[in-house]
Amino acid sequence: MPFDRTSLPPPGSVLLTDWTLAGSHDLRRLRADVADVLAGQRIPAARMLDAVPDKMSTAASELATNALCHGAPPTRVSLRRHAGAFIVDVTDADIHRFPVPVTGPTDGWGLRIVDGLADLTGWYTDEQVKHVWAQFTMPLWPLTA
Amino acid sequence: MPFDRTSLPPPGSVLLTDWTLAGSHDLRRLRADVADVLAGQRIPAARMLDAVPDKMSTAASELATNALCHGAPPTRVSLRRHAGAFIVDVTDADIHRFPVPVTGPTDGWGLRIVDGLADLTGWYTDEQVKHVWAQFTMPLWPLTA
Amino acid sequence: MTIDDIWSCMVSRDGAVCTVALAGEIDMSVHEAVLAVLLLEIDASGTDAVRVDLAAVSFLGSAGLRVLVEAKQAAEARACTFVVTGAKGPVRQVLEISELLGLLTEDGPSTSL
Amino acid sequence: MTIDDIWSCMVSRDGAVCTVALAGEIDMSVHEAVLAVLLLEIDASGTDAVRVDLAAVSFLGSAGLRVLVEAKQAAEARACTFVVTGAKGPVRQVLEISELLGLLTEDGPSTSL
Ligand SMILES: Nc1ncnc2c1ncn2[C@@H]1O[C@H](COP(=O)(O)OP(=O)(O)O)[C@@H](O)[C@H]1O
Ligand SMILES: Nc1ncnc2c1ncn2[C@@H]1O[C@H](COP(=O)(O)OP(=O)(O)O)[C@@H](O)[C@H]1O
Repeated sequence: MPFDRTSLPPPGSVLLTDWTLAGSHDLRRLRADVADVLAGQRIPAARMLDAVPDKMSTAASELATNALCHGAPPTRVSLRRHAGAFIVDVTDADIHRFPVPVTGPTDGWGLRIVDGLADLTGWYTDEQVKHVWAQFTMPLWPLTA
Repeated sequence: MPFDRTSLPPPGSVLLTDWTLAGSHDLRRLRADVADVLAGQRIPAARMLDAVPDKMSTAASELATNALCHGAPPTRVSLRRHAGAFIVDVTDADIHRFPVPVTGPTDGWGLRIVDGLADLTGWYTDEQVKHVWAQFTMPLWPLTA
Repeated sequence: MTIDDIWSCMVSRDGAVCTVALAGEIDMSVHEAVLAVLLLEIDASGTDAVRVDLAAVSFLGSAGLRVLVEAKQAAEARACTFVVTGAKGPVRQVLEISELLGLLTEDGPSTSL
Repeated sequence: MTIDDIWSCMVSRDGAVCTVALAGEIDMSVHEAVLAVLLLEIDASGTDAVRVDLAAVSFLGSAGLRVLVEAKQAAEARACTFVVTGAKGPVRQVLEISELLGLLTEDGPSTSL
């Protein structure tokens, strides 16, 4: 089950942009910025962006919401690129509490949404911060006959 | 001070229409109906309706709100005509609690609004119900030179 | 039975200034919902001022006045500016009668629109 | 700084059926206000059914899902029908992923709009 144990994102990704969020009123701008940065990326010929900007904008918003609600400030969001994929990585300063999959009727929607949208998800801590991340692979163009 | 003691409306008025209200969702219809009934009245040549429909629609709504909030069902509103004036009379079945002028920052606006809009106001009880009423005189046309 | 538009609110933001544009009839059947919206915007992180635009409000009764006064008090308690704009016609008359025009609006009791 | 339209709701009524048309982005910064509006309409005297129209909603996150589920539960507790309509694009996708489309809408999980 995703998010149920620590895991690192693929190594060697490149930072595209990052943001620090002061509060929930910054989520809106974050969603718009994430989609904008992705729309401005050069895409390999074999791949397409497709719904990746919408999906990552939602995922970034959900992970940042969790950091604001359940973690400790500062809440930092970074967008990284790794070959044919993009990674959103959200850090907060609480290294003792971490994502826990929840399946109630009213709780636990955040991680479930991110899991449903992303191709790969995970979390880990280093000495200062906890990272929660999600990876989105750009789909390949269908092969034409 | 208006509403501070019992008083009867002028005698000899004629009933135009009445309504029974089940709850606060009926207030909206009441306001529209009061204005409509007044707009359809024959007006003496020397007088004009002017802002009377708007004012009475607001006053009816306020008195009915009080009956719904502070009185006992049924809440009945009647619109009466008396020479150059109209009277709105709201009854409810609580004959032991009655209008009390209140002057707090957040309370007491209902009676103050009705007092401000109407030319004459009052309340009284009979054996079954309490009446709270407000009278609106149609203004005379200004005399032309 | 026809479809009635009861009320609506539109929340927008210009930096730290939040505008809540109300429309329709604000009576006791909707005052709690309106108050909830105003209090949450007043409490929102990043809000310094809340403006309530009444231009599209066609009825404002005592329940609506109470909402505005309670919102004003809540805003003052957290040093948030709270101001009412756009009241006209019967809505403005109710604010005038209740002598709240000066307290709630920027134009005060003697200015007429 | 530009003016952003954050969210809005428009409440209308057709007999005992109340429609709340939401618009804009429904995230954790506005979910309490939206829930307050929905609960008050569900509790309103004379309401048998509440329809939430999401056609103009451009973002619905987990906080928005929670609002819809809590409103649904509150409605069921008082035998009021509660149904969500008009979800499309990313909003519909979030409802699908969370497997709430069948619970909240009339068209169910297998119908596509
Ligand atoms: N950044 C975080 N810091 C600490 N705990 C987190 C974080 N993200 C998620 N969690 C934990 O995981 C749980 C599930 O998160 P989520 O699926 O977003 O649902 P919800 O926020 O509704 O509880 C949270 O209740 C919280 O305990
Ligand atoms: N129809 C009524 N039945 C019983 N009490 C009433 C009625 N109308 C008014 N009152 C009393 O008069 C008071 C003042 O009414 P009002 O000015 O409308 O302000 P509010 O409703 O905000 O208290 C009420 O608090 C209530 O005690």
